[in-house]
Amino acid sequence: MSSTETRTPVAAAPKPALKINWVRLSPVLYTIGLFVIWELGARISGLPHTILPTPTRVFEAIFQYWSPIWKNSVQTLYTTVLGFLIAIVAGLGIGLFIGWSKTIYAGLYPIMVGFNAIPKVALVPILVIWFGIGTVPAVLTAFLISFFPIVVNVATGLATIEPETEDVLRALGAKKLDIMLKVGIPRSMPYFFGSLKVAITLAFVGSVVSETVASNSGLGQMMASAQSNFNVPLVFAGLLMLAVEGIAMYALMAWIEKRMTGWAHRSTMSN
Amino acid sequence: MSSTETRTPVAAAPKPALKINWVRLSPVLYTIGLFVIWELGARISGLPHTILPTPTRVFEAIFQYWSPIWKNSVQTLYTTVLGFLIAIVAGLGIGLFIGWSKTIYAGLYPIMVGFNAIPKVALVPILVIWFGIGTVPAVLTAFLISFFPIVVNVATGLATIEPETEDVLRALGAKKLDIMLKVGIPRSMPYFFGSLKVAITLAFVGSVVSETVASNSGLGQMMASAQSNFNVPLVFAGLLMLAVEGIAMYALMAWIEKRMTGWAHRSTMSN
Amino acid sequence: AQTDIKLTLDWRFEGPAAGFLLAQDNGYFADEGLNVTIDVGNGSVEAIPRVATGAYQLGFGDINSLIKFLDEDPSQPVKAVMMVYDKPVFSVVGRRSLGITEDPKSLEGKKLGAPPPDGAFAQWPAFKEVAGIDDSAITLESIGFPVREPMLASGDVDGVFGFAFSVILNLKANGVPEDDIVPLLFADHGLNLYGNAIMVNEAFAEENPEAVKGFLRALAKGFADAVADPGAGAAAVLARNEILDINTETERLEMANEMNIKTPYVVENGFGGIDEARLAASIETLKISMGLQGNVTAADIFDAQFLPPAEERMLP
Amino acid sequence: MASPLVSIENVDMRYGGPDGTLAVSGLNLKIQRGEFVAVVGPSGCGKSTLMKLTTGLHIPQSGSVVVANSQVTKPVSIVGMAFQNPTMLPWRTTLENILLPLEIVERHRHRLRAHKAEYVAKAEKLLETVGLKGFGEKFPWQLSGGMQQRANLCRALIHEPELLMLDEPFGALDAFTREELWCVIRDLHATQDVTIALVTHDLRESVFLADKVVVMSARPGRIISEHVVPFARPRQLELLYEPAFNEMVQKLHGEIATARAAA
Amino acid sequence: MASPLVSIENVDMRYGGPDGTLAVSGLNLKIQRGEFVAVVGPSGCGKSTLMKLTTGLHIPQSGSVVVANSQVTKPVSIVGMAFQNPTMLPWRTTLENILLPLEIVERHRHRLRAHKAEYVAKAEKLLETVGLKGFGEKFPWQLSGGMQQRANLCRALIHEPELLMLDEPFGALDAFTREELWCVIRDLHATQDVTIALVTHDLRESVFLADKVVVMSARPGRIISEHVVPFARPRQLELLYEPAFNEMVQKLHGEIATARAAA
Ligand SMILES: Nc1ncnc2c1ncn2[C@@H]1O[C@H](COP(=O)(O)OP(=O)(O)OP(=O)(O)O)[C@@H](O)[C@H]1O
Ligand SMILES: Nc1ncnc2c1ncn2[C@@H]1O[C@H](COP(=O)(O)OP(=O)(O)OP(=O)(O)O)[C@@H](O)[C@H]1O
Ligand SMILES: [Mg+2]
Ligand SMILES: [Mg+2]
Repeated sequence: MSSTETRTPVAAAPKPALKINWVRLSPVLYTIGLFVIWELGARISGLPHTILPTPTRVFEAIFQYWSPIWKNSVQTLYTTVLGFLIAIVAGLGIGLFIGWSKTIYAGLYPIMVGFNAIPKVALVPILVIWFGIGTVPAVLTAFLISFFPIVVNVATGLATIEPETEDVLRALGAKKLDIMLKVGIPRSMPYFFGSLKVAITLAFVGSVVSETVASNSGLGQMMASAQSNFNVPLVFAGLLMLAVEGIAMYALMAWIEKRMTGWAHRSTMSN
Repeated sequence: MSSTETRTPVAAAPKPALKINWVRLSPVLYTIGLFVIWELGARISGLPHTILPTPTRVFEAIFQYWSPIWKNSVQTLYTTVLGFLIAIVAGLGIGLFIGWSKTIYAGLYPIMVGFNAIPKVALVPILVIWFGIGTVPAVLTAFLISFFPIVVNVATGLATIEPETEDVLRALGAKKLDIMLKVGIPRSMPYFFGSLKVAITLAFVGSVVSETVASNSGLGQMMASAQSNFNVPLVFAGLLMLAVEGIAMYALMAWIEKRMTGWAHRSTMSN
Repeated sequence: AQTDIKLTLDWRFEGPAAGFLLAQDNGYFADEGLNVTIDVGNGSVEAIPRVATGAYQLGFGDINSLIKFLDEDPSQPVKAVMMVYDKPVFSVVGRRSLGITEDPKSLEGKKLGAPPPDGAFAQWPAFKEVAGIDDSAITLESIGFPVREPMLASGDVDGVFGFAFSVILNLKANGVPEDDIVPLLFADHGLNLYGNAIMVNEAFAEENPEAVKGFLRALAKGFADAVADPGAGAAAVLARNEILDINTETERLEMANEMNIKTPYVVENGFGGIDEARLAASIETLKISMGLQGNVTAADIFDAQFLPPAEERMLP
Repeated sequence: MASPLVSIENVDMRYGGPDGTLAVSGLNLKIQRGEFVAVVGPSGCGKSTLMKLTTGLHIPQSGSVVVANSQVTKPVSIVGMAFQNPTMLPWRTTLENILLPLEIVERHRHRLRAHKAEYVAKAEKLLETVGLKGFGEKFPWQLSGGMQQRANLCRALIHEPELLMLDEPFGALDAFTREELWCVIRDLHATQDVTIALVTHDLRESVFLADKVVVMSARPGRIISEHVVPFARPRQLELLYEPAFNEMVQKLHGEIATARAAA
Repeated sequence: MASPLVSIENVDMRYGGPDGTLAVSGLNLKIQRGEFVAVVGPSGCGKSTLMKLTTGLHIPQSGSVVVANSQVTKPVSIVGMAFQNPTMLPWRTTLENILLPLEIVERHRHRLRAHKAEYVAKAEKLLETVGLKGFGEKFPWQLSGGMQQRANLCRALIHEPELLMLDEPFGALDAFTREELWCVIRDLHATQDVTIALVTHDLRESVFLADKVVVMSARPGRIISEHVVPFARPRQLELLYEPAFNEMVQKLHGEIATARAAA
C-alpha cells in the first residue's frame, strides 16, 4: 500500500532550530505590512490626501492633534464600553430567553432580525429627543447595535446542546434554568466570546455614529468636524484610534477568553 | 428522600388538549404586539410625528408611496443579497484561513477587529471615487460590513473542534485541508448559520448606509431624501420595509439551516 | 459621437436641482452632443473630491469649500467654471418665540445647533466677526442634520445653522408657524461670499473644451427654464424622486431662484459669471472663517473661459 | 412494601416519530425497593432505552412507567444514573463533574455552599475507592476511557440516590479493576437502602451482583425471562470460582443463545 | 522480512507539558508484518496511548517509533484505527461515516466518485457482517452504544488498511455478538495481508485472536511480558472450551494479578 513502498532509511528526529516566536510577532508584522501596503497604495493610486491620506500624514495628524484626539478617544471608549457591557448582559439574557422556549424563539427572533436590519443611525434622532445629545444616546446606540450577535450565539449555543449532555442534568431532575446555567452557558462560552469580538466592533461603530449625529465630544464628533474642514488626515487619525481601541478591547477579551474557555480550544490543528 | 415521600396515587396520563400551534402563531402575535406597543408608546410619549410616527401613519405612507417604496426595496434587496453572498464566500474563506494557522490567527484577527471598529460609512466616499455612486459601493459596503461575523464564527468553529474528532481524520493521514473540509466546516455549520443571521442584518445596514451617501436609488436614498424633507412616516416606512426584507431573508436562511444542521438541533430543551 | 459626462450634484434630487434636470429633459445636453449622467450628491463638500479625482467630470458644489480644498492642495485638478448661487443662503435660523430677531446681536447668550459638516456653520467665524457678535456666551451644540429642525422645533436649541430655504421648509414641516421663523442670512449682514458653482475636472476640460462649453450653454438654458416655470422644474424633479411633494418642491425652487440665483447682479450681468474682486474678497473672508493659508488666488479658483457670452446667460 | 419501586407495564417506545425505530415493545418489569436487578441482552435490544424510560428521560408512547408510586411524565429526581457513554462536561474538572449532582439535587444544593469541604472530601474519597486518587483536578478529557467510566460511576453515587441506574458501568475496565468495583457496588447495596438496576454484558457480573437477572430479547426488546440468583449475601469473590456459580452463568448463556437464535 | 512493521523503542510519552502525566515510560514493542498482537493491561496504563503513538497521533518526547521503516513524525497513512470511543461524526449518517476513510485515503479518494456504488455496496456488506444491516441510513446518535462501536469497527476496516489498530472494539458488546465479531476479525486476518494490534480487557479474546499477547504494567505503562499464543490457526470457537485455552487465560490472569500487586 502506497506510502510504505518508499523504504527510506529511518530518519533522525528533527532538531529544533533556533526558534522565532512567530505567533507573538505576527500581529506586529501584519500591522506593519498593512501600513506599508497602505502607504504604497495611497501613493501609487494618486488619490488626493483629502480622500486617502498616507499613513505618514495620518501619524503627523495624530501627533499634531494629540490632545483633542486623546480626550475624544477616552469619551468614545467610555460610551462604547458602557454600551457594550449593557449589551453583554442583555444579550446573554435575551439569548437565554430565546433558548428557553420554541414559542419565544419563533416569535422574538424574526422581530430582532428585522430590528437589526435597520440602520441604527435612524434611531439616533429619537434617542436624542428623549435623552438630549451627548453620552446617553451614544451608549444606547452602542448597546442597540451590539447586543444581537451575542443573542444569536448564545441562542445557537443553547439550541445545539447535545441531548446526551442535557440528559446528565435532566436525569438529576434539574430545572430548565439549571440546565441553562450548568450546561447551556458554559458550553456556548467559546461562541459567546466569538460574538463579543463582533459585538465590541459594532459597539464602537454605534457610539461613533451616534456622536456624529449628536454630540459635543467623542471621536465621531471630532471626525465629523474634521471632515467638514477637509482635514482628512485627522479623520483617518480618528479611524486609527478607533481601530486601536477596538484592538485593545479585543486583546482584553482574548485574554479573558483564554482563561475561561481553554477546555474548548484543544484542537491541535491550528499550528 | 424528598420527592418519594409524597405518595400520590398513580396519575392518569395527561390528555392532549385542543392544541393551538403557538410556535407557528407566535411570530404573528409578537409582531402584532409590537405594533400595538409602538402605537400606544408613540401616542402616549407625545413625540412629534417628525420624530416617531405611529404605525398607522407609517402604513398610510407605505400605501401612499407604494410605487417608489417597492422599486427602491428591490434595488436594496439586490445590492444587499449580492454583498451578502460575497461576504459568505469571503467569510468562509478568511475563516478557514484564520483557522489554518496560529500565526495567521494572531496576525490577522486584531487587524480585522480594528477594521471592523471603523464605521463603514467613512469608507463610502473612497468607494465612490473608485466606482462611482450606485450599486457597486452599496454591494461593497454590504460585503465589508457583513463578512466579519462569519469569519469569527467559522474560525471559532475550527478552533474548538474536539481533538478526538480531528484524530479520526488525522489517523487516516488526512491533510489539514481535508480536516477543515470534512470536520471543520460541517461542525461549525450551526454557528455559521447563526452568523449569517447577524451578517444579513448587517448587510442591509451596509447597503442602506451606502445608498444614503451615494446612490440614485435604493431604500437608503429614499429614506435620506424623505428625512431631508421631514417626511418621517416615509422614513419609517422604509425602515419597516428593511425589517420585512431582513425577516424574509432570515426565513430563507432558517429554512436552509433546518435542512442542513438538523443533526445539531436535537436538544429537547427548548419546548 | 456623443461625449459622455458624469455630473455629481451637491445634494439629492430636490427643487433647486431643477435647472440640471430641465437641461437634460428638454434635450439641451443632447443638442450639444453630450450624454450626461446626473448623480445625486451627499453635500456640497463631497462633490469636490469626486470631481478632483476624475470620478466625475463635472460637479456642483460649494465654491468656498473648493477654495479651502485647493488651498490645502493647489495641485488638485479642479476648478469652478460657472457660478450658480450668486448669493449663498448660509444662515442662522431662529425662532422669534425663543428670543431671536433679525438683529444678529440677538444671538448672544443663545444656544445654537450646529451640524459639523454644515456649510453655514463653517462660515460662522467670519460671520461673527463681520457682524460684530460677541460669542462668549453662545453655546454651540454639535447636532446632526436629522435632529436639527426637530430640536429647534422642540425648543432644545434657540437657533440652528443651515441653508435658509431647507431649514424654513423643514421647520414648517415640524409644525413651527411661519411667522415664528426668523432666517438670519449671513449675506444680508456683511458676509459677501459666493455659493455653489459648477466645477470641472481640469484634465477633462483640457481635452474636451468644447464639451464643457456646450454643457454650460445647455445648463444656462436649463436654469433659465427653471426660473421661467418653477412648476415644470419641480415636475422634472418629481419624475426622478417620486416621494416628494410637488408644492413643496415648487416652493423650494422658487425660494432658491429668488434668494440665490436671480440676484440683482445676475439680472444685470447674466447667470454664471463672477466678479473677480468679489471672489478675491471672499477669499480674504475665508482666511478668517476657514483658516486659509493663502495658497490660492481668485484666478486659481474660477475659470470663465468656458462660459457662453453673457447674452446667452440672461435669466427670464 | 406492597408496591414495587419501579413498575413498567406494557411499555412501547419508538424513537423519532411514528416511522422511527421501535426500541422496546410490550416491556414489563417490576423492581422492588432495595432489590438489585441486572439486565442482560443482545446489543441494541433496548437496555439503555429501558434505563432512560425508568428515569423519565424518555416518555413511552404507550404503557405506563411508575416510579415511587407516581406515573413518570418527566425525569424523576431520586435517581443516580451512570450513562453508557461517560458524558462528562469538558469544562469542568473531574472533581467538579462529580460534584455536579450536588449542585442540582434539592437535598444537597442548599447545603453545598456551606458544607463544600465536606462534600469535596466525600468526592475525593469516592475517587479513591475507584482508583482515581489524585485525578480530581484533571479534566475528563485527560483521563483514559476506563478512568472516565469510573469517574462517571462516582458521579452517579455522590448524592446517594435512592435508585441507582448503572448502564454498563464497567465495560471499559480490565478484569481486576472490575472485580474491585463489583465489591464496591456490592457493599454499597449491602450497607445502604438503595435499589439498583444494572445493565451489563458480563453474565458473571450479573450473577455475582444481582438478586434477579432479567434477560431481554433482541430488538424490539422485551423481557423474555427472569432468574432469581440463589446465592446468599454477602457474596465474596471466591463465589466466582464455585461450580454452582458457573453453572448458573452457563445456563443464562445458553438461554440467551436460544433466545437470540429465535429472534 | 527482517525489519518489523512497527518498532517502538524506549519510548516515553508525557501528556501536557513537562509536569503532565507520564503515560508510558521505557516502552518497547515490535510488531512483525502480518502479526496479530493483543495488548492487555490495567485501566489507565497507557494502552490507548500506545495505539496513538504507533499511528503517529502523538509524537513521543523521547525514544523512537518506526512504522514501515520510517520514523513516525506525523500520522501515518497506512493505518485503520478503531478508537476506544466511537467518534462518529454526528452530521453524517452511519454509512457516510463508514465511507469517510475512502474520501481521505489517497488510494481510494480518486476512485470514489466513479465507483461510488461499488464502495457503498462494500460498506453495506460490512454493516451486514457486524449485524447492522439497514442501519446505514441512521445517524450515529440513533444507534445504541454497542451499535456505534460496531459501526466504528466498520470504519476502521473499509479501506483495507495494512495495519489495523483496534482499541477495545468489542467492549460494549454482548458475548454472542462479540464472538461473531471475533470470527470476522479472525477471518480478515487469515485472508488478507494485514497486521493487527488489538487492545482488550478480555483475556479470552486476546488468546483466541492473537499470535502474541503483550501485558502492560500500570501507569507509567511499559511491556512487562509477552506471550506467544501456541494454538494453531485457523481457530474455531470450540477452542474457547478447551482446557489448554483456559489454562493459558488463567496463567495470564494470574500474571497480571501479580504485576498489578507489584505496581
Ligand atoms: N436517540 C435515538 N434515536 C433513534 N433511535 C434510537 C435512539 N437511541 C436508541 N435508538 C434505537 O433503539 C434501539 C435500542 O437502543 P438501546 O440504546 O436501548 O440499546 P441497548 O440495548 O442499550 O444496546 P447496547 O447494548 O448496544 O448499548 C436501537 O435499535 C437503536 O438504534
Ligand atoms: N489527552 C490527555 N491529556 C492528559 N493525560 C492523558 C490524556 N490522555 C491520556 N492521558 C493519561 O495517560 C494515561 C494513559 O492513558 P490511556 O488512555 O493510554 O490509558 P489506557 O490504557 O487506554 O486506559 P483504558 O483501559 O482505561 O482505556 C492516563 O493516566 C491518562 O490520565
Ligand atoms: Mg446501551
Ligand atoms: Mg484506552
